[in-house]
Order: sequence, then structure tokens, then C-alpha cells
Amino acid sequence: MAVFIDRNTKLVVQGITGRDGSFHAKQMMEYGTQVVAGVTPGKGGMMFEGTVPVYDTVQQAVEATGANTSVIYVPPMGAADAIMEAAAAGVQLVVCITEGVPVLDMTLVHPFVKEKGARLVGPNCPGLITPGEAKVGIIPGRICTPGPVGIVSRSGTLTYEIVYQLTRAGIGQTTCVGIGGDPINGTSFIDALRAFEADPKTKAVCMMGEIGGTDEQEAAEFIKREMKKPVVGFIAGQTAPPGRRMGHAGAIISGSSGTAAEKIEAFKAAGMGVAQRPKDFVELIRARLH
Amino acid sequence: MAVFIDRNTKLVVQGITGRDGSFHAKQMMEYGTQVVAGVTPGKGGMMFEGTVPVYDTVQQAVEATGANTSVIYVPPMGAADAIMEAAAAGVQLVVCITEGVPVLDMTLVHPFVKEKGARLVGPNCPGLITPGEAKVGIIPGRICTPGPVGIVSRSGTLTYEIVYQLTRAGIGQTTCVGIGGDPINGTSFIDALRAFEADPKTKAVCMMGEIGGTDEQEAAEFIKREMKKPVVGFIAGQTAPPGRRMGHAGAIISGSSGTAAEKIEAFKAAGMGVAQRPKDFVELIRARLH
Amino acid sequence: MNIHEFQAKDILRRYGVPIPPGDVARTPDEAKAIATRIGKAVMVKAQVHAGGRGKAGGVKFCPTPDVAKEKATAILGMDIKGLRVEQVLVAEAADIGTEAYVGIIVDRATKKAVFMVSAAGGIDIEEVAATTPEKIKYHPVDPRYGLRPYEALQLGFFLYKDAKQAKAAAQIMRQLWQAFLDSGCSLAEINPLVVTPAGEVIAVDAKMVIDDNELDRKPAIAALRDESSEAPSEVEARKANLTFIKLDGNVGCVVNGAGLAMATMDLVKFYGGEPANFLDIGGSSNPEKVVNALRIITADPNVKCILFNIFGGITRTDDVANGIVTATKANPLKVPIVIRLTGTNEEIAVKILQDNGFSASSDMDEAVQRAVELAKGGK
Amino acid sequence: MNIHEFQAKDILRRYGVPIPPGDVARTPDEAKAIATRIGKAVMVKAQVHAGGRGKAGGVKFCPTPDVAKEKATAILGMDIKGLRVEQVLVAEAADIGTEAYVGIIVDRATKKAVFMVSAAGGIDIEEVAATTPEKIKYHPVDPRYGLRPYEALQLGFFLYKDAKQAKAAAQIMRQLWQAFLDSGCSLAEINPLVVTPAGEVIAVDAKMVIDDNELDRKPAIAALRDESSEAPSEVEARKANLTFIKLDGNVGCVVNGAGLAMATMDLVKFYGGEPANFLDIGGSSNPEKVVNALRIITADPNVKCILFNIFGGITRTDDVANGIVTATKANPLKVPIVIRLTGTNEEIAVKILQDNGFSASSDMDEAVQRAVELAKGGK
Repeated sequence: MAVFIDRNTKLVVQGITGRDGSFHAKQMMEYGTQVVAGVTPGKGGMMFEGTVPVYDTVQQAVEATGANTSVIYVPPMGAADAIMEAAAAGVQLVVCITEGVPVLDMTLVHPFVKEKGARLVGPNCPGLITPGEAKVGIIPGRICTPGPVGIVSRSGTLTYEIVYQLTRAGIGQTTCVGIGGDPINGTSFIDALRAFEADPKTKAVCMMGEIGGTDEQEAAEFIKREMKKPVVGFIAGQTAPPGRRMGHAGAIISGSSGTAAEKIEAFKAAGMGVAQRPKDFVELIRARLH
Repeated sequence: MAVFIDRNTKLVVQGITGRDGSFHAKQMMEYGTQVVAGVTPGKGGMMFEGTVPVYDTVQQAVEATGANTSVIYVPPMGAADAIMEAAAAGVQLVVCITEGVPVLDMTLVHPFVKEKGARLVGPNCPGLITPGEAKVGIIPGRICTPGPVGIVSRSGTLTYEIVYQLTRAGIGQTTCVGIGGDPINGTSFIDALRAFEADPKTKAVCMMGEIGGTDEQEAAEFIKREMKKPVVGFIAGQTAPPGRRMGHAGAIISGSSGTAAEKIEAFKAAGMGVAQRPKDFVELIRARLH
Repeated sequence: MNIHEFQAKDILRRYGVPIPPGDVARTPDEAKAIATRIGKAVMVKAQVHAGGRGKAGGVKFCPTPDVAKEKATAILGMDIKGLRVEQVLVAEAADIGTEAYVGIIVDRATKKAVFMVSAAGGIDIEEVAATTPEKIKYHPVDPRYGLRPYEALQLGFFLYKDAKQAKAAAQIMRQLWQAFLDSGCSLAEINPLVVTPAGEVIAVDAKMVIDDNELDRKPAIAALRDESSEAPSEVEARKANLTFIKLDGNVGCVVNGAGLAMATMDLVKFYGGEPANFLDIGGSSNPEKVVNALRIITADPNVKCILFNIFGGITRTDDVANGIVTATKANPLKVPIVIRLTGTNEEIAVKILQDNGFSASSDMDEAVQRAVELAKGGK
Repeated sequence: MNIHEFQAKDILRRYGVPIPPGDVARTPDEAKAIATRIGKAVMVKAQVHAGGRGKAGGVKFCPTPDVAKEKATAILGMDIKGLRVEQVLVAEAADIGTEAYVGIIVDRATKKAVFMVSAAGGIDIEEVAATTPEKIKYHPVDPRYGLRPYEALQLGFFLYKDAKQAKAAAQIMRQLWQAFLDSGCSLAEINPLVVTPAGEVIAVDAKMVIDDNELDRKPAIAALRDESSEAPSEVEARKANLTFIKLDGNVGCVVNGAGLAMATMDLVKFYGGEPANFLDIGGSSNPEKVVNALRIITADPNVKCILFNIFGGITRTDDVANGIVTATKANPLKVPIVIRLTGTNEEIAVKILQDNGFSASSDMDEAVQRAVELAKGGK
């Protein structure tokens, strides 16, 4: 068992012939993910790496291969359209890696994806990995190992850091879900937490938040109200100044709201473990697994 | 019992202080309709005819009076907005009398009203009347009388003509529904027919169609497939030339489609009675009531 | 409202649609001058609101400016489906590789604007729809989201295997979509959409029909109306706020309400007559409208009898009666008149009419039968 | 990206928003000339990307052109929250009856653009939100339908009882909405929206913040960037495609990934140090970025130690190592450097570094602690 992706994931890669798309398509294939199709308009008919058929449109790809998941590596101004194309083609899970998608595009994408009944992860996210089963996105496979811990995070390399520390400490993961660093994204902490709560194999969850917005506070309330499994949280950006965008479009303290302090307070109020440093996750999780 | 409107209809009149709105608001009140509110932006606070409070917005009117139905007499360029305002305010039945609403406006109104869970009748329609209970729109009350016949029609005065002939022949009506003469309207023949089929008091239905589109053909299929009650149909425009808009925006034969002949053929194929002339309704309906 | 090909092309050019250069001429000399300026072979095309211009001889290929002048001389003044050609479009003759069809219509069934595209272009799309419907792709556009780029590209790939051409067609469809919306169209089409031997995708003919209901808020579009291309009686009727369509019969009809007007025409036919027109005076109660209606109808020499059919709801029948009296006093009728009215203020109306020497019926069938008899010369 | 008040007003004027006339001056004489041209009392307003300009003395009422020159002299060159005033807006001083607030922000919770309006305008809306939240109306706009006229009118009536004023405000909100969309804003506000004693509704101050992600497709908006209002190091970093924010500490941080960069800064603080900056070299593996990053960081005289923290995923750690070697060969470092890297090609990277006299750690906490010590002058 796992969350969102597993052995049955049949993946179409949008932008498969691009620089990032081709690199990561290979990585995903090497990891064992079923990459069943690629899409690049104008490259329809070619074979990627000799084995993966490329189509001009997602609709053609889905009709021909039955792909149920899509991962998007297209430039930011085309990303919203790519998400909508995938959702309209009947793909159930759409993972958008692209960074720099205009937020007004996302306001329109959000109801569209909802109407089509699809789940979006991202944009501006590292994607997902279910160690030993499938990887969709860019999370390095070798830092993960199968195990009982669910991971959900707004960041990329920080997640790798923590997952890697867990792996080296012998603590494996069910699924790592990178929800992305943008202010409007498809899958929220709560969506991922709900899935981990329902997943029999997940025994504890690590949640890495950031400054900006109130998603972590809402997640904390959800954890308090609805979760039986232990959750350990971390907030990056305690030293960030207000009003400045800390790289991620979503990581910004507006006035007095969205600070690390109020988020950590919410974690504590929800009875969660709080990691002060990334390395603290190892002991906090270990304690909750035994 | 009746269809769409009855004694419990609580009506808000949009455009109540305008020329048409004020005239018909009075007529509806005289007929006994519960006119609970009017709306004209800028006239909020005044009393119409000394008894009906006027509001600046439909939302205010609905909050203050619990209106469940709206009728719209506003100029064509504001009609789509008025419909959306009513639907957004939680009105369940919105009747748009206004003629001349741009059809592209209606393409956007349609999903909006659907999402809000409201029913729209019209635009460019005479509205509805449930004789002896309520009238919403402009159908003259004195030509109607209560009885067992449901009426649904795309036209205005033609409907009056036929209803009046029925009334004079002693054949009363449950409800008359004028669905309007525009190519895109809120309530279709099928919607009205389904309601009449479900209404215990309706024993037979008169349906007046026109050239243009295929609504009558689809209605005929519905009648054949799902209706037990007898339906008599008529099509106006047998002598209309192709490619010309016969007054109503929807009454236009495009190429070889939408002709009166094919509609009458569909009626016959559905086993319906077909009135060749308006006056034929009287005998055809009488035969089906006994 | 129909607009001419050259007007539709002017609009589409503003949205970036690639269209061979051309201009409109009202005289053979103008046509020659335009052809000279273009400096290549041209097409001279009659600008009338009618299909089948080519079959009617209204579209000609002209290798030189002199031929353009000669063909323009022939086409200007020509009669196509009853419409006199007042102007011609002189446009660069495109090299044609393949011809496709791209159109947008407002579809009643889906309640959406729908793209229709087909690789079988250059001919009447209704013919394609009737004979080889599988060659047409229908794509309804969700009005809440508009035409998304991926949708345009799907349509482009339906037309062309070549990615460059598919992308160019997709771009043109997005431009056509925006023009369709902004202009308030009920139809907009490019037929043919041509791929030239060099691989360029261009629009060689274009058509736009404007929703009449849009004209009040789109004055720039409304200004494109060419009254010279319409029947003068219809122009006059529109200015008087009447809906009027001229037909070939001899019973002139004045009715309130479009449905009742059609039913009245049908009943004329049912009783053996032929209606001379469709005329709806609308719902308002204005004697002036009656006066205008009578003037327009009596101007038609074919009309042998005038039939009023008024069902008074909002319309007050006494207003109509007063209109009839006023109009006939100013211009006495040369043909018989049959008046049927019932409803609001019927008694007053009948009295007004009788006081002025008219009789009135309250029965529609009776009145129509009488009008048909009179039109046939009966008493 | 922030734009100046005068730029926001220029945009809004194009959408029809009524705004008192004004122009921007870079010298006291220009200010006087503008005031003379306006011919009425003016406000001279510092144009810097900071709130609280009024409290800081950057906004002055000037009854005459001479006063305008005098105040401009005082304000130009002034320091407001660390930003030097390079230009002032000279705008007609409006007669103020009432002051309201109208703003649009992109709201994360509803995933929509949301209107915020309040009759309590003229002051910081966050203050209103904190102290009297009932005075603010929030209205999320469905992006599929846009701001409908009836919604704008509801908001207008929330602000004003007077129908004329409510309608004028509704019109302004529709114009603001269109400007917000077309300009790719994440925030657009008019504060105050003023009703003059004569009953006119006008925008007296305006602010727009552009979503950085929009700039690539909105070159006209991108061209509004005023680099003189930003820290030079941040301008340089942006041109090198680095995300850089200058802070007040002494540990210069070079990290890949925004989350890890923040966590690194936090860890510096945790171990008793102060970060000198936020710097994300991004996911790509380009030695040139490392060279630029080092140049920007070493230009800050406060920096006492440089800390690299690289988790190699997509980023190849050997590329980073090569960048460090190249950069330090060209410009030898004057401060100590601590390098932590792990992940992709870690062994190669460590070898490159050791061959060039650097040592490398694979443990984040260890590296941060060491950097903090070194910045404090430790060995």
C-alpha cells in the first residue's frame, strides 16, 4: 500500500523531449516506474529511449496507453494549459513539477481540475515517490527506502535532506509527497495527511512546512481533530524577514501573518512533535514508531 | 398542484420601477401573486404601490423577504447579469421576460445558473401562469382558467390565442409555461413536459413549437419514451423561408434543418396529436380528456 | 446581421489571422488599381450576402490588372440570388495546396459555441456534414474557460499531421475565437483554410454573422451594416423598430408577436392564399408602429389585401385601431383590409373602427379566410 | 515585483479609473513645474516601495508651486525604511469627503482573487482587519466568470448608501479588476477611495504588486521595474538568475533550494550565528551560478564566513565544486569558507575540492556550527 502512486501507476510525461523532461523520464524509468507514454506536440510518432511512444496530445496518449497519471515538465507559461490538458484527457493524478507558474493561471486551473475529478500535485514541487514502487517527479530515488513513514512537504531539497537522514537511520518511507512551494497548489497538507491516515502501511508522518499562508495551521487543526497517527512537523523560515519572497512564491510573511512562530505554536497546540532542526526528525519519529 | 409556480411562490421583481416592470408588477399583484419585493439599484428603501419594499440588490431582497422566485424586466444588455444575480442570491426559479439578450451572454449564464441549482425560464418569454394561483410574467390573467391542461410554448401571443380558445371552450389549464423564443433558453420543452407528467392535476398537454433548432424533435422523443399523458403539438412557421430570422432569435431555418415539416413528422412519429391550425387544439384536447 | 467577406477579413486580420492582401472596389477602375497595387494574380469576388457566389459566376481568377477590370465590369451589377452586386473584393490569388474548414457556431443543443473543423474544406460544410459526417470534428467550448490552447492544438492536429501546420492552425483558431467573442458573432468561419504549396497556413475566405442582439453594445460592428445589400422595405422596417421580412405572396400581414405572425402566415397558406410578408409589430402599444407598418406593406405592389391579426395582451387593441384610422386617413388604402382583433380593450377598438367605416372580426380563422378571398379578387 | 504609486495610477487611468492629475518629478524644479501646470494645491509624495510614507514625512501638502519645490527638495534624497527617495509624485490635492478602501489580493485559502472593501479607508487595512474586522467585506471572485457587474454593485452598496456613489464605486472596481488581471497582479488596491465634497468618487492613492511569475509574458509591465529602488546586490542576483535577499548577519549562505536555504539560515541562528543572506542557486547544475553567487556574497563587507550547503539531487555536487574552484581562483577569498555537500557525485566533488585545498563536510549541522564559529572569529 501507499499513497497516490504505486506499482499500478501508468505515467505519461508531458514535455518528454525537453531537457528536464527527458532527463527525469529516464530516471523514473530506471527507478521502475511504468512510463507508458510521452507527449510533445510535433513529436508524435517517435519513440523515447526506444521504448516509450510519444504523442502530440495527452488525449492521444491516454487513449493509446491508458495512462492514469501525468507528470509535467513544460515551461511555466504553458504549465497551466498542460495541467488542464491532462485533466481534460481523464488523467486522475496530475503532477506539475514546473516552477514559476503565474498564480492567476492557478486560480483558473483549480476549479477546472476539480470539475474533471482529477488530483493535482504542485506546481513547483518535486513530485512523489513510493520507495520500491514508483517515482513521479524528481525526488532522487536512492535517498529513499521503503518503510512506515509518510512524508509531506512544501519544499524540495529540504525534503531530500530529511528523507536521507531518515533512510540512513534505517527509517523507511511509504510515500513522499512534495506538495510544492506555490501559494495556490493542487494538493494541500490536509489532502496528503488524510491519505496517510487512511493508508494501513503508514505508521507516522513527517510534515515540512514553511512560512507564508495558513496551510500548516489548518493542517494542525485537522491533525488534532481527525488523525490518530503521530505527526512530526517542522517549519522553515524562522529567520525570514517579513514582506520578502523567500524563493518560493508561497514563502512570504504578509504583515504579521504566516510566521514560523505561529505555525509552530499551532503544531504544539495540536500535540504534534516539533522538529527544531531537520536532524531532529530522526529521533522524534523513531520514538513514535516504537 | 401545478408546475413551477403556485400559491407559495414569493416573487421578487427585478426592474420593478421601470416602465414594463412596474406595469406588470401591478398586474401580477392584482392577479393575486405574492409579490414580496422589488429590486432597482438606487431605489432601495422605497415602497412600490405602498406595499412592496424595493431593494438595491436581489441579495438584500431575498434576505429580507425570503423570495423564492424572480421575474426580470431589465434592458437586454443587463439581463444576463440580472439572471446571475438572482441565481447567486439563492432564488430557485428565475423568469426572464427581457427580449434581445445576446446569445453569447446566455452561453455563460447557462452553466452559472446550473451551478447555483436554480431553474431559469426564458429569456424572451411571456413567463408562467398557474390560473387561480399565481402569475409570473406577462400572460394576461383573464384569458386563463383553472383546469386539467398543461401548456408549454416558445411563443407569446400565439399561446394567448390558443389558451383563450381553450378557455372559451371550457377547457382550463394547470399551468402555462412560456419557455421563450431564443436559441438558448433556461427551460426546455422536455423540462416542462417532465414537470407536467409528474403533476397529478395535469391530464393532457398542449405544446406549441416553432421552426428552428431541434428542441421539438427531442421533445417528441421524450414524449414517446417517457410520457403517459397525451400531448398535442403545433409548429408555427410552415411558410417561413430558410435563412431568415422570423422575429424570434431562435426561429430560423438553417440550411435544411429546423423546418416545420421535420418537426411535425417527429410529432407524428411520437404518436402525438398534431394541430394544423391553432383552433384544432380545442377538439384534439377535448378528445384526449374524455 | 451578415457582414461582407472583406469586412470579416478586416476584422480577422486585426487578430493576426494571415490573409492574402486585398481591398474592396465599387468600380472596374478601382478593381484594376487594386490589382495593380497587389502586383500578382488576383481573385475578383462579388460581395453579397449569399452563398454559392462562385457557382453564380461572382468569383473570377484574374492573372492581370486588365483582366481584373474586365471581370469586375462583369460582376458589378450582377444579380446573385436576387441581390445586386455593388462591390467586389480584389484579393491576391493564393496558391492552394490543401483546403480545410474551420467554423464556430452557437449550438442550441449544447448551449455553447462549438468549433466545427474539417480537412474537407473549400466546399459547403453542410454538404460535408450530410455526406461524410465523420470528416467533421465538433468541439464545444466551455464558456467559463474559453478556448484553451491545448484544445486549439487538438483541433489543429485533427486537420494536419504536420506539427508546424497544426500549430499555425491552432493559432488561427485562437484568433478566430477571440474575434468571434469580441464581435458578438453567432457564426464565424474560415473556408477554405488553405495550406499553400510552401506550407503556410492562410485564410482565403471568411464569413461572420453577427447576433443582432449584440449590435446595441457594439457600435463599431453595427456600423458595418451594408443597407445597399438589403431590401429597402426591410431597412425601413428596422428603422421603425418593426420586424419585417418580404415574401412573394399577396396577403399583407400585420401581427403582434412572432409566433402568432408565423401562425397567421401559415393559416393564409392553409386557406389557399400566399402571405406577402412576415411583420411583427411587437408587444408595445404604439399607434405609430401601425402607421409605419401600413406604409411599408402598401408600398409592395403585389399586396392585394391587408390582414391585421392582433391578440391584445400588453398590446392595447384600441391603440392598433387608432393607428389604422390615422394611417388610412393620411393615405387612403387602395386594397381591401381585414381586421381581426381580440383582447385588451377590444370593445373600444371595435367602436373606433366601426365609427370610421371599418368592420372587425374577433375570430382568426374567419378573418384569414376572408383576406385570402379578397386577395384573389373576391368580394 | 512592486511598482510605484505613479505607475499604478498610470495603469488604472488607462482603465478609466478617475484619478486626480499628477506627474512624477526627479528634481525640485520638475516638481515646481508640474505643480504650476496643475494650477491647484498639490501633494508631493515620495515614490519608494515602502508603506508608512506619510508617517515618515514623505507626503506633504503644498498650496503653491513654490511650496511644492521646497517640499520636493526635502523629500528627494530622504531615507524611508532604508530606501532612498529618487522621485516624487506631484498630484493635485483632492478635496476629501470620506475615505474607503478597495483592494484585490490573491487568497491562498479560497484559491481565488478576493476583493476586500471597507468604508474605513485611508489607513492600513491590516489595522482595520485586526481591530474592526466587521468593517471589511471579503468577496472571492469566481475566476471562471470574472467579477460580474452585480457583484461590483453589491460591493459598491456595501461602501455607500448613495446610489450614484455606489454605482461609481462599482465601475471603479470593475476597472480595477480588469487592470489586476491584465497586469498579472498579486495585489491591487486603491486606498483611499475618496468621495469628494462634490460627491465624485476618485482614487487618491493606488498600489499594485505584480506576480514575478507574470513578468516573462508581460514585458510592458516588467519594464516598470525601478532598479534604483532595490538593493544593487539583489538586482545583480536577479540578472544572474539567483534568488537573493540581503540580511544583516555575517554568515553568507549559498544553498540549493528555497526550503533548504531557509532551514540553513534557521540553523545558523539556532547555533548562535546570524545569516547574511538568503541565496538559492536553484535546481540547475551550472558552475557559472556558483561563480556569480560567490561574487555577490563576497561583495558584502559584513560577511565573515561563507557557508555552502548543497544537497545534490538534480544539482550535481561536482558542478558546484568546480564552480567554487573557478571562482576562488579568479578572486581569492578573503574570508573562510565552509562547504557541505552530499548527494549526486559527492565523491567526485570531494576529490575536486581536496585537490584544490578545500575540505568538505557531508553533515549539515556540523558545517553550520563550524561556519558560525568562523564568523565569530574562531579558528
